[in-house]
Amino acid sequence: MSAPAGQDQGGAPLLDVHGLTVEYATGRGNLRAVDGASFAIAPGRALGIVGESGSGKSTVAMTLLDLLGPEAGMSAERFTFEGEDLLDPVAARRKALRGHRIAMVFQDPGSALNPAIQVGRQIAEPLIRHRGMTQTQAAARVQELLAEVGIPRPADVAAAYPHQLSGGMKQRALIATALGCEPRLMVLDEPTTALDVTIEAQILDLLEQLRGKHDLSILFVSHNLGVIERVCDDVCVLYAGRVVEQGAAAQVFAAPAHPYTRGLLGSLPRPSAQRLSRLTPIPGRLPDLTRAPAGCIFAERCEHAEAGCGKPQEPRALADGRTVRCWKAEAIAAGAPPTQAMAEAPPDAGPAAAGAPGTTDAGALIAVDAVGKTFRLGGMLAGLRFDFSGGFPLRTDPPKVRAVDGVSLRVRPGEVVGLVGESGCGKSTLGRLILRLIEPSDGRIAIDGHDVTGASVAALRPVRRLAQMVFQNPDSSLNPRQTIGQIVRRPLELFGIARGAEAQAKVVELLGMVRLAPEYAQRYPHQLSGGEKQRVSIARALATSPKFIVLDEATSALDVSVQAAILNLLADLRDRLGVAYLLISHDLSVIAHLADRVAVMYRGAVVEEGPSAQVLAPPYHPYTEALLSAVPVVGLKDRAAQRVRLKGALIGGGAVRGCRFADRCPRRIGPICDTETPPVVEPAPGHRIACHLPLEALRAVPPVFGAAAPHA
Amino acid sequence: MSGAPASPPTSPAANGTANGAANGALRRRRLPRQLVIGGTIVGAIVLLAILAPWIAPYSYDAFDIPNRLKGPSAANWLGTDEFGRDVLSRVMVGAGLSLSMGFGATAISLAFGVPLGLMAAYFRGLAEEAIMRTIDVLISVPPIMLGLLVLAVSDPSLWKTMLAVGIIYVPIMTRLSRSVALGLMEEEFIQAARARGAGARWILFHELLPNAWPPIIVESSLRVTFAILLASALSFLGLGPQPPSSDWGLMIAEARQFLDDAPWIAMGPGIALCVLLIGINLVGDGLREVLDPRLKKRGAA
Amino acid sequence: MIGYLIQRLLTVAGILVVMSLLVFGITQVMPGSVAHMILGEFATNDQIAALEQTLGLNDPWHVQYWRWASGFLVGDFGQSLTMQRPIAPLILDALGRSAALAGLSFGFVAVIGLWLGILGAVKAGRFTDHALAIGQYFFIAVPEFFWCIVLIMLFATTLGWLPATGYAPMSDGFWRWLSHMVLPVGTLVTGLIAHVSRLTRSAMLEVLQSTYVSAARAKGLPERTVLWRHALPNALLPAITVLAVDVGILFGGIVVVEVVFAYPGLGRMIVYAIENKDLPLMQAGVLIVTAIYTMANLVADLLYAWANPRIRYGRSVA
Amino acid sequence: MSHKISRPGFPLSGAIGRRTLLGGAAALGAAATLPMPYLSAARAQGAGRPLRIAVGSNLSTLDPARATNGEQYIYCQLVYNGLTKMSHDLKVEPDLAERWQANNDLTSWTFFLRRGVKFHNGREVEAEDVVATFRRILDPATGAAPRTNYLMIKEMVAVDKYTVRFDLSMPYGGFADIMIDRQVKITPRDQVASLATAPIGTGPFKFKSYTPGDRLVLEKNPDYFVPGEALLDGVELRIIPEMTVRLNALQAGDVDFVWDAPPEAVERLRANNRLKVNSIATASWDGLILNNAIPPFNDVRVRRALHLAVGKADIVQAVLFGQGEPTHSPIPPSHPYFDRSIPVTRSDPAAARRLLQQAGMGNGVRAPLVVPVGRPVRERLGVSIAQIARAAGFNFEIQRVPFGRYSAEVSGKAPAYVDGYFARPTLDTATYQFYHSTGSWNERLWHYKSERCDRVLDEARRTADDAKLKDLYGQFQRIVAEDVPSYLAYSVSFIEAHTTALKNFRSHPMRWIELRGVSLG
Repeated sequence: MSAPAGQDQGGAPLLDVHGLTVEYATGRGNLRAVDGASFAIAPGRALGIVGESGSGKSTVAMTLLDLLGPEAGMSAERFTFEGEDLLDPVAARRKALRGHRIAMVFQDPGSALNPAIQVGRQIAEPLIRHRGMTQTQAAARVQELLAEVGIPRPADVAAAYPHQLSGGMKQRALIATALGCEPRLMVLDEPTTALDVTIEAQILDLLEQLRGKHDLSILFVSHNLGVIERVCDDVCVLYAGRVVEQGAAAQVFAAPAHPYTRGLLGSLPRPSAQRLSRLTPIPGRLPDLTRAPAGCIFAERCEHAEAGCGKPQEPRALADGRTVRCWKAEAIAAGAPPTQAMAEAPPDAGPAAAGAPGTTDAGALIAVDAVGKTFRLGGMLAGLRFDFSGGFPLRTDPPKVRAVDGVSLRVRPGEVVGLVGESGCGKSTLGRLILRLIEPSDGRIAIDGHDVTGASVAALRPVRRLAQMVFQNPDSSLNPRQTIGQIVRRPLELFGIARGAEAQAKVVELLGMVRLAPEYAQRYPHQLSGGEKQRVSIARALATSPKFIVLDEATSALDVSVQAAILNLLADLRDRLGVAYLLISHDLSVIAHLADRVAVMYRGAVVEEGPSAQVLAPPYHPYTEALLSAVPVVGLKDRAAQRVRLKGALIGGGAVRGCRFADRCPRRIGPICDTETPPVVEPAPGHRIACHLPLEALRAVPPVFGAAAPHA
Repeated sequence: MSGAPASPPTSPAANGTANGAANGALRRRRLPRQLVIGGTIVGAIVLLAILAPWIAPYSYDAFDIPNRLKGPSAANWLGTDEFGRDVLSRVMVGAGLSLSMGFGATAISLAFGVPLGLMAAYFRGLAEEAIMRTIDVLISVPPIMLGLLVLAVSDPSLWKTMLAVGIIYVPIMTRLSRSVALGLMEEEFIQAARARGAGARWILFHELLPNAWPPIIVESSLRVTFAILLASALSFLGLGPQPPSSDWGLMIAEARQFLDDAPWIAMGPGIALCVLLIGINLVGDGLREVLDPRLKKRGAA
Repeated sequence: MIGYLIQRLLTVAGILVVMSLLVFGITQVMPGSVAHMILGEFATNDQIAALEQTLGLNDPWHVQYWRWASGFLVGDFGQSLTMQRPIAPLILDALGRSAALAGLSFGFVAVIGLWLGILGAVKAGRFTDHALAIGQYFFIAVPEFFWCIVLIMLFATTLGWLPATGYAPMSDGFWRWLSHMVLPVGTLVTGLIAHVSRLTRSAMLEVLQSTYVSAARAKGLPERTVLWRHALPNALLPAITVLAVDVGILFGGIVVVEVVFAYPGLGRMIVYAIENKDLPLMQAGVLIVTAIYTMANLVADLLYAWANPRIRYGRSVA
Repeated sequence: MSHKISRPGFPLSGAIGRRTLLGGAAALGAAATLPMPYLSAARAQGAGRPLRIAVGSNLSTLDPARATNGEQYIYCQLVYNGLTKMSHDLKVEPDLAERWQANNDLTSWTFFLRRGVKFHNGREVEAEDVVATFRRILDPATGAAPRTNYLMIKEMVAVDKYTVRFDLSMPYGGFADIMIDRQVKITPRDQVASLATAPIGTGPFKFKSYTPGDRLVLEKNPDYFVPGEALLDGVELRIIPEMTVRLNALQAGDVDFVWDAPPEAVERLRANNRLKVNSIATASWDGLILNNAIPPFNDVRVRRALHLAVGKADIVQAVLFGQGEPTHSPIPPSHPYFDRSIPVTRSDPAAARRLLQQAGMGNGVRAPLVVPVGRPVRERLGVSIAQIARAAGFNFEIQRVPFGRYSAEVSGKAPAYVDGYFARPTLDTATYQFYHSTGSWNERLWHYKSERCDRVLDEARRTADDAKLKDLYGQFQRIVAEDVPSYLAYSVSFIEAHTTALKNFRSHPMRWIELRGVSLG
């Protein structure tokens, strides 16, 4: 067994774990969540633990601080921190380190802060406990810490309750808490997953800066390969509780030696990639961890599997210092880098490719004109209602939120329009407005030439056939009380498309379209995996042979390997059926991968719109530029440091004067941004940017992804 | 709740994999212990109540003056009351009354409360305001007061007590089914149904209702307990079934006359009532464990 | 917070107005004539008609309602038909005694119930927890009216330690007063303690599984601090709601307990009024109980709001 | 058994003694209350402690004129005085009136008041107070229950400060007797308005406070006009609705006295050597009141069938545990005029069925049967009748109605309901108003109309001869037994239990509590 990565950086490792195993007793036997994991972190180094859901990566993090419940059984061959053996007696020693020499930052800042205690007090607690500070000393130190993590008004924030802070602020406060006692090791469990991409970038910058300043060692747990690459020196790839590959991040990402690592990288959509490229998803699903296979745990999903994989795979050191659990590692590492293979271009690449996209109604399948939606908060008696969202609670005039503010958009037949923006920008509302799930407050929407804005329920029915929707959450988008067959069949019956045996046959056909076997018709949603559920959602949407489907974050809840398969499926369906999509996502990579045209939304309005290639290259709207800069992309690590960063966070709410992006804009010109509605400039036909900056200035911005796409 | 491993905090997609599916199947096979014990108790009492006319050793209202106020014996296992009536037979027949009041009242509250709650959640707006404000008023009267008031207007009987108790719990059912339905309305499969243009009736009864049942059933089992308690308290106060009925609340009320000489008259129905309520509570907890999605999630690996 | 208070008070006022209409309406449809009640068995129809005239019983209902409701507002609850005396002092006396019973009971329920609930959650899965659970199942299931009979038999008749019933005013001496309170309070609290502790336990368990409790542990705080400073305040929020619900159950118990223990409180007075068709007394009693119950809910809401920083403090800051 | 009553200043003799309802009952009562050997007092009974009496219901009013229940009668007896009073052996004795006389045709009665008697507020009792009291009682607006007994009063005159004269519209021999009645207590004419809240009387005890639902507190009237009769320091009527609780409280020593104990408790209470139990025959009766004006009981055959169906001996056993005796009319078995020739039936469902068939009700009779809530013995009577009568085809559906709602909803309206009446002061007051077609109670109860009966009762009112009177009331009983206006089940034995510390106490057959001369030892 080779020395784990990190030791070659010299000196004794800060943390050295060998053969870590965590088991849960279940009704069906022991579930081995972590199986013989070994890793080490040298002082000042950052180790990333990456894996998909169910890989056991968070369990590893929790084990370090002994935060697993009593029902978890933990054992290890070696477990030392700063040379101190933590195994005997296990719990007491590790508990003593908590918050003091090892600190932890949790995934969801919203739930990791106690809602009943002021933020400052929560940060002060470990200071008082471990540093023996008085209340006053601690309070002063809290302010320093808050300032250090980049919080502008530390005193106010210290006195605030968690709900009064934005997600990014909360995560900064949690980092400040972790930093308080000057720990040697900081464990971060998906610290940016719950945050928007621009905030994520801020937090990652902050971590980078703090790490250098405090000589911190970091254990960083994430599912996001891009984030891991940005933050970590070393990486540890976890699959089904086992470390399948570990080594220096640069090596692992450049030339993955384990088929799983390779599969992960191949599944990643990249903002820089071309439309029509194909992802390489990993087939199959995670094995049952209560009865793990005798041989290689990845064998049944592995494209390189062959006879020799029936043996148990032990970690094996490669010549470059990596450790891999695969006997074919060298051969795999030597293979071509896992970029996307270009799909054979279908005969007709879709109408979107032809002709310049325009705003003319001619041929537009979906025509959205100056549509707006104002939500009233509270009910009919809102004046007598308490409004939990804050502010002065007694409202005689119900508070309003302008979620969508005069958006115009065209989707042409067979075209994929990507709608991107951060949470709260109104993109989902817009999707629902188009399908009339929400009544628009103003503006006009036409589907296939039918004005649906004021249409009655009856008049809407034929249009409903044309336009369907696929939702984000596979767990909630299927009625758990109906079989898959019933779910897919229902629209057929509702629109009188097919009945009886005919419908039965049609269901099988639809399931086939989304690559599900006919026997799935008998199953219930809870028997399906997330990816399968999402396929069923798509099949249901396809049942009425729609011309247009709204995909509302349809892949966001899926693991990257599953997402890749769904994205491929969507691309195929578009090509085969000529369906148009409105692809709503916060993930620029997904949008870039699939969309013909992209609309970037900010605070209820589209700030930039145009063909994908043009939106992803200068001239950018400053917000688009910031978004692109923020996205962590594997293989573009160096880009990060020099890129624009947004201040603060998106604030939703009332009417806007001037440019809606003015308060966060890194390229703000002056007062004009606050007072005047920005003009729309059109650097190329069909590419529109709403900004006060002169077009020349916008053109002068260097491309975020460099001159050429990284893998192209 | 405990026992099963706490899932490592991961994305929601983690569930619903092979483990999740297998767990679901497993769960259906092994019922919680409370459910088994409680079900046995309630089942036995229901069976006794149904069979009482045939298996009760005596008629519930037959006098036997010479043998009055006799303690438990081979002839009268639970003794006899002031008229020489057999307490065991009365308790057995009375079980039917308590059960029918508890379940009847709950059924009434379900029959009114659930549709109201679902409608409030589905239609929102004015309908919701009208329903919920009415409910606010009803719920601000302490249950027993509402019962006393309803029964003050008319002469008491089994049916009226059942109705009164049922009405008392309508607001709770309405609130519960509304909040459940509101949660479900956010669920994407409802949105999907609306997106394909499904009608209100379909959505209410095919999409909403089947999914709203679990929490409603759990709450109902709790309501049955409270309904039996309240109904028997009302009949204890004389506002329930009338003599010579052997309703347990009434029996206990009548037995108070003879507590010193013949405590068994009160003990029979009193202990029966406690056992029944414990049984229903156990069933309720068992159902909660099986049906409550929150507990389920916690239990699923 | 002040806005919230105003809004809640307005709601309460609205509820009371509707309730007063309801109570008034119910008494309007109740069979039997008020004048007949006053005049007694030997009244002639002429006398009844004459009295109805003087009492204004022939006025339109809204006139009668306004007369009654406006009197209520200035503390004039009218005259009891059967007792021939003003209702206000009667009810206030009874209310005071009921309040003593309710207050004492509620105090015990809140303190012991919460404490046992926390204990159960902390010792989850262990012997203490199981013992508590069994106790909870049992005591929730014993109806008050049966429980008080058992207690009387045990403590008054058999052991003779406590007076079987009745009420001794404080002026008879504190210990005498207390000795009369023990059994009624004991009857009232057992079921509610079981109820509260059970719900507190589950609330506490839920909080103990939250991320912020893990986070507090990760900070290296001792378990005691985690429990009392981090978990408890959050578990108390749902407990407040539970306690508010239990006030309603407590009212039901009080009626039964007052009747059985011959405790001269408001509950028994209302039962008396209903049994004897003493409409003004009944109206006043029911309305006052409703008002108190609504106020209790209001207090619970305010307490909830006060204990919940989300409501106490608005948003913003950063 | 018969005895004469000496009446100071009253010139008449003869039958008047028999007019008092209970007749020989006095002897029975005396037998039952022979002083039992005093056992050592279990508890030290400190002087200055009030006598605590446990009663079952609230006093719904403190106005004596409007009293309707036993608890109020107790209160009336303790706080007030009438013109005359009735001793334990049923002699009519002077009370506020020290003597009285009637003219020869019994139409004008003059009462001479005792001088110097003071109300509790210190004012002297005057003839005008008596006149005002009776004016109130006669005023229908007052709602005095026995008002109809005094309707023969034509005129009242306060002759002087201490003399009052009643002129009657008809001869009435028992006028001084009915002055003992519970509601006709002399109240101060200037304090009428506050009678319900701050009552003032002349009795041995003064009103101190009343907490509805809890207790009525009376304190000793040190200025009581008969020295040495107000011995107790005070009296508290503790209102404890639960019978069990009352008995427990007595056994635990929390109260000293339980008024109207249930028959089933007699044995157990007697076993307690700290307690004394009195059981005394009374003229109080319970029965099932049948409405003769509406179906199904407007048919005499149906009423007779019911009597055949439910044997009264069975009822006495089932309901009273033997503590009572079957009866046919308000004239109790303890009275010398009671007609023992009328047979007491045993349950005979077959005969009852035959009679029902004749009445065309072969399929059975269906009727609601109202029983009073809070009167357990009467409730038991209803349940027993319903159960026993079922064999004969009577399907009674029992409805419990609070006793307080009887007068408004039940009395005289329901087809069948259980009720009972306390002993009236005289035979006439116990029968005339109940069975005469013009009788006030008749229309409140059973709506019975019989010319034969009217004639007999009218005749009896005018008769002063003992033998003739006995014959007339015998006729009356036979008529009633034949027409069976209602099912009068039994005369109740009245049971009281009290601590042995109570000295010189005797149960009163009129069921009120006489505490004059009684002390706590």
